[in-house]
Amino acid sequence: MHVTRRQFFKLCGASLGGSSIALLGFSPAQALADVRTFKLERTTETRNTCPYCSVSCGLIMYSLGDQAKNAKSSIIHIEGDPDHPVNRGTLCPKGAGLLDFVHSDSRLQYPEYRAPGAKSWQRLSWDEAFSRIARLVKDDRDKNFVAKNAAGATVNRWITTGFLAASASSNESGYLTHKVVRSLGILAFDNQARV
Amino acid sequence: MTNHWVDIKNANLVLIMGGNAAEAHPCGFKWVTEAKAHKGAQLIVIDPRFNRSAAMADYYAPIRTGTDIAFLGGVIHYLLSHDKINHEYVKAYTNAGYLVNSAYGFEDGLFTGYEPAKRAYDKSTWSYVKGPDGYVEVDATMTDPRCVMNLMKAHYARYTPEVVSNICGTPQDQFLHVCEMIAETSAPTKTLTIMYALGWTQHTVGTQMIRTAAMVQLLLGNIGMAGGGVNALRGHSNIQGLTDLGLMSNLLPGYMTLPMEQETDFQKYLEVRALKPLRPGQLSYWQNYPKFHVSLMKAWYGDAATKDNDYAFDYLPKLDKIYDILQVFELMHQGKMNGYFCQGFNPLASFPNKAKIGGALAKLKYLVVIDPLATETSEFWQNFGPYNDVDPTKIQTEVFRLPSTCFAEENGSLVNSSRWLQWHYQGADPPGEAKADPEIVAGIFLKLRELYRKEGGAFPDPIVNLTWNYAIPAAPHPEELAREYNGRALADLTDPADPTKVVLKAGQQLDSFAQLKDDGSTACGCWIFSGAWTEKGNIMARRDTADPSGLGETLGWAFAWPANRRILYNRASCDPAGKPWDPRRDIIHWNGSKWVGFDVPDFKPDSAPAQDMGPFIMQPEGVARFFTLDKVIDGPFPEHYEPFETPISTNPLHPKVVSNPAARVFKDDLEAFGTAKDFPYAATTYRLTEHFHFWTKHAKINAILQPEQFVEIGEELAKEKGLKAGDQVMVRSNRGFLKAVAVVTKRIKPLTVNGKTVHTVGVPIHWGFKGVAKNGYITNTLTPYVGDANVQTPEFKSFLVDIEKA
Amino acid sequence: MNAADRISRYSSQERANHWMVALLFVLAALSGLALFHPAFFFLSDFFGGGTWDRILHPFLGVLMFLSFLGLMARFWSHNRYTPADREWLKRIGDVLGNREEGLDTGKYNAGQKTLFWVMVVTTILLLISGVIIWQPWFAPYFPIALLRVAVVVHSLSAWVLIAGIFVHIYAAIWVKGTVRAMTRGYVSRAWAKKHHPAWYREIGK
Amino acid sequence: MASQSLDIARRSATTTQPPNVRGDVPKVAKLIDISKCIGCKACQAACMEWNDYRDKVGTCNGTYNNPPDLDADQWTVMRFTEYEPEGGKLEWLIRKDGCMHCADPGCLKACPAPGAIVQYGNGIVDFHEEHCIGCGYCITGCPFDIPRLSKKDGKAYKCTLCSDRVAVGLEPACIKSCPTGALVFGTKDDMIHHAEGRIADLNSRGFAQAALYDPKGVGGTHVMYVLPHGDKPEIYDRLPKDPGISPWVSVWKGVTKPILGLGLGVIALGGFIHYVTKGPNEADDEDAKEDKHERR
Repeated sequence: MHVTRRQFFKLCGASLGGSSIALLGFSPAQALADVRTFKLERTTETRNTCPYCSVSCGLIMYSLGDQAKNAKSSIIHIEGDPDHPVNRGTLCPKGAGLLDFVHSDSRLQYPEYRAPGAKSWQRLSWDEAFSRIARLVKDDRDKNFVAKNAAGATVNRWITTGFLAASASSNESGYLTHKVVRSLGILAFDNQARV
Repeated sequence: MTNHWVDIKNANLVLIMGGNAAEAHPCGFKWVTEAKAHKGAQLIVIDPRFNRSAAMADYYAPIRTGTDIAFLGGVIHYLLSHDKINHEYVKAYTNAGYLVNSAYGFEDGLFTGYEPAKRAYDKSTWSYVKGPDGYVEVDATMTDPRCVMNLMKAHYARYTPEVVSNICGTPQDQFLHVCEMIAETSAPTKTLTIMYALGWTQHTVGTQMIRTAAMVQLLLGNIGMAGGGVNALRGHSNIQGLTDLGLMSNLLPGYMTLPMEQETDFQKYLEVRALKPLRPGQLSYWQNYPKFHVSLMKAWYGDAATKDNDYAFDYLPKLDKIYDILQVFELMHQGKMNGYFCQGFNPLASFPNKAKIGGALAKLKYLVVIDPLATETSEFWQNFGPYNDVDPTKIQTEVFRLPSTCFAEENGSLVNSSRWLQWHYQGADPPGEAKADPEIVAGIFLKLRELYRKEGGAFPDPIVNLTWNYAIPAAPHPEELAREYNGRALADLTDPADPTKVVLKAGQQLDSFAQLKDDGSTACGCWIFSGAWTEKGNIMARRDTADPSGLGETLGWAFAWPANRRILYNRASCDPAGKPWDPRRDIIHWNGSKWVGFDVPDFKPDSAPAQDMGPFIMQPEGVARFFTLDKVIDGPFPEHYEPFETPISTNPLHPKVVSNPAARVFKDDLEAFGTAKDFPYAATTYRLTEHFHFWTKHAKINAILQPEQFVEIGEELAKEKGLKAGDQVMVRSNRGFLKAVAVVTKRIKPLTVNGKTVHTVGVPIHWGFKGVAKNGYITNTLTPYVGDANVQTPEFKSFLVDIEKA
Repeated sequence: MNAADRISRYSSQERANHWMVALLFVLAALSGLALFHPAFFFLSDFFGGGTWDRILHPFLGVLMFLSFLGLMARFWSHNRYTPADREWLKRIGDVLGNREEGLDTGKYNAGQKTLFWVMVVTTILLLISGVIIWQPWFAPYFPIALLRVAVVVHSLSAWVLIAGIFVHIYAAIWVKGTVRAMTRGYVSRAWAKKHHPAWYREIGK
Repeated sequence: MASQSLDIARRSATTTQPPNVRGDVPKVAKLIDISKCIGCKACQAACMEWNDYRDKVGTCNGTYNNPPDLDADQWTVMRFTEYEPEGGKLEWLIRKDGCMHCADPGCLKACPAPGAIVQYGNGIVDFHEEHCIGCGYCITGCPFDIPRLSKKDGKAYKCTLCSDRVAVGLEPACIKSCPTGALVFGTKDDMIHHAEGRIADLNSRGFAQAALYDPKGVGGTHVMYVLPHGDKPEIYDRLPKDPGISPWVSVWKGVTKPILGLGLGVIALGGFIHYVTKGPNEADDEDAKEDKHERR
């Protein structure tokens, strides 16, 4: 839109005048009976699966922005995927409340460390965290790895460190976890299927 | 699940027992309401509490917690004594006619071979009679007193309606009414589906409860049928997937098992798992075990797994026993563990006897918690008043807490209880510095590998040789991992019928596990998932909703293992001649030259009915087992044993053997059991529909819907104790106590058991000391530290408490 | 009018009190009418819009009631009915026809007294019913069935009061010299003699 | 949005007919099949999530009713009743409570703020909080005790039947979420037809008195129930058997107000006519003379 200087002043004057009148209580009535604006009109849709129970309902997540480079995406709404053969768009109270899990105040933001006997967390970087954990793991493994049992059979196991995997994480995550855990010789290995 | 969620709509009768589908799986329960609305189906709910599922039931019967085997054993007795079974099915598709070792027996609560000192059985007598041809002897007439059918009849003859009612507390008329309803589905054109969950698994006889249900279904001819089956509703979104991928102490991906330490010979290791057929003409699909195993080792160790080193057999740790969580925390409590990783798991809240779990964690040198949320476990060292009364200064455990992404922030697949692998997509970036789990695992692993490369150390071979061909080593892509577990050809694969024809070129993705080789020319990270990501792309991401049969077999939606099959054992939906038992449930049939239909046949596609191949192709017999040989450790037939904390202090069937004699109990835990004298009420823990485990108390909406911890007690008990709704009540077990609001209800009724009034106290699990819901006590403060004899799932569902006004 | 022709009718305090009530009445009535019928809703604009109207109205009403308490105290004793009032009421037609000769009216005629008591009764009813329906402070403590009745009582009382005040104002305009009593505090002796002869005699003594 | 929003059947405190020519849109309705409701509260969660409100985290009052009541931050709640008739089977009656979207809405009738409550052509009764003045009259007008004033902003709130979703052709959030299909949405005719099928099914399962709850006292509703015990709506946590707008409200909001308003005009006019015909009542010279005479 091309606006001349003169028009610009006019516009400013008009809006200034308009807002002053509004202050006096003569604001023009708003649209008299409009419904709340439909909030999903230009959000980005992403298909997902509910992470809670093993019905694994299909979800559609609606996030802010059109994925333009300068728009920071954030999920603003989640509802059932009507195409999904099992849930057909429905969700239970857990699934229908997923948005509050995604944005929970309890979401962890950065790696933390609690020293022996300490009463609080301290923040650390990922690199520090990985390095220190790797060191602890190696020291324990090197010290307690059992290459052969009493009978002299090769057993190559390490049982002083254990691993609980998450049965709400993806197959890909679980597969990689299994691969790594077994390569270390860990046997104290379980996931929620046990309980 | 043998079947799948949508298939429940095909049932004529739905039995919800050992689960509360309406409460815990509402969107799956929809298919029950669909069956009711469109098929006129009836719903039976059997539960200690009149729960949300019961509110929808056409018939509800109460039962004392932990007595489901007695109930279902009574159903077996009813079906057999009233001749309400599918004879042709039982004869052709089960081991009812198989002859059993004459030394096998059962007396006074014990099967043959019991060794009290070990609390274990010598199972050698739990076997078939084999003929000179090496095959099992079968009496097709089922007249031989040593055939499975007759042994089964004898075993359950004791489970009369009087006995069932006396043990379960279910009034006899109600029990018989349920039997009558169930018996109707022995007609070939009627099906019963059974839906269960943790109400069956979380007992010291959990495995056997589920087996009893399977036996009922086999007698009725309901396994393999659309609208039939025994359906585990399961817990977490990917609890099926992680089990399929073998993330358990003794498993490898695809239900392969780790070697025991005695199994030093690779070939023998393979042989005992590659089961030879026990009857002529049977497929016995596990014969392919070597192909699955070698391909796995090629996927993990690549060129380091060679024929010469038995495909890196030594890289696998060998078991001396199973390190299930109860065993591990026992060791931890004894100070024998130094490190522990909790990836998206909250053991302090989830495991029994919280005091023991917290005490065990405090003995660790280091704990690494990987989670999107601030869990109780990650702060087990922090004082939260009465909810976690510890002194941080006395706890020397180093704790790392690493933020991971949640579902919304990653690509990947989950396996639901229908065995569907469904792909999902990232919709937003994770908060703060949170990383995806594969990145975190890679981050730790790469540092460790670097240390081993630099410093050497204990047996570094499996670590330095682990395949890691990911484009960005520090951040393996879910797509790369999915392709890896699907498997690929390492050399050109040719058609077995025509060796000149190359089916797959080296490097190409496998179409299915049928292409796997045991010569190292294929790599596959999880054979049952093979077919999920083929040369056609990501099969898990398919979204075709077409359902041509109207029975809900949407073969174009996602990928179901194995081989995109939707109903397991579906060959059994047809009679031996290959014709569907019920024409309205025609999922597959024999068309004269092959098996065709709306599902992928769970069968050799070209095996004609005349060839007599059994429908249970994973079994070496080809048939289903009523008598389960030595496959479960506490008896070839399920037997009712009381919970370890029993309100009646005896077992009316055999007072000398009260609880499961083969269940493992640690000494300290034995001492921590309470008796009915001090703790007179039967307690059970459970979930509420508004919450999911210990997650949703972090979500405001769910915290609003169910804000504060409560326990449920019946009106009669409340009256005795002077309690009214809204009062604070203290619940004590021999391991600890909790205080919560009393919900007084008509929905829990006292039961008369063995001449005694038994009250039930219901304790929902969802509270803790982190999150936005009101802080509460960890329910597992109360629960006993003992697990199912076979799989060590803790007995969360049956224990003893006392209550008083707080 | 020179000083000798005047009779003092209202003290400055009485006048101040009256006008306080009058002002608050006007505000309460206008803000109340805005909620009474859509035709009057535009009046809410004088109070800053509907919401401000709703917020201010009960406070104005309570203030009006408190102010009116002053008038009640001051005028209570003057408004007792006397036998002469009966005569006045009988001859209401003559009064309206400007033929009030022969009526021995005191400081207040029966019409004024009636108005006084109407005001007493309606303001008390308005107060009680107003408190009951006062959102958000008090209404939540009463059952909805009572709120429904209170709304009706409030509106009816208000209508009676407003109608009464219409009469009151008209009477002041109609009977010349009356307004001055409330503006300046005095009336002419002639006014007193004509309209309130008994009072005239009483203060003449 | 605007296209449908202008299809207005009624508008509060408005004496003329709002734009209504396009009012012939299909009437919509929500059907709550109590026989299928498991009380899971998915609808409550979906309502909170879609409409972006969150109540405070409360306490447990010893029942499953949580939150215990409707609020400006809780537009729908589950009401649980353990019903055990003498000698009969225990039933757990669960009723989703919320706005019934009456065809003859008492709230709208009682509302003094123009446009704060509207009824769309499709039957949805919607509160427009920007016009709400917070007087609470809608509370007195409602026969079902639904609207609540917010403690945060003093405005009245209730279920909108997701008018924003319906306006773009979607079903309300609660309907979509309902896992068991206890909530169904469509045209009112279709919902009545669906209910008939459900009632037949319930009849076959021993609920001889199953019935549709579409009370005529409020002109029918756009939220209806299938009640297994249709003869006893009150057992479903006090669902009124025969609801109607209170006579205190309907009489008052009917003809009385215009008549009384006119009454004030008549009084004013009467004064004017009296003044014109009878003239002022003035103390004349005669009175002054007499006064002077007496003073001497």
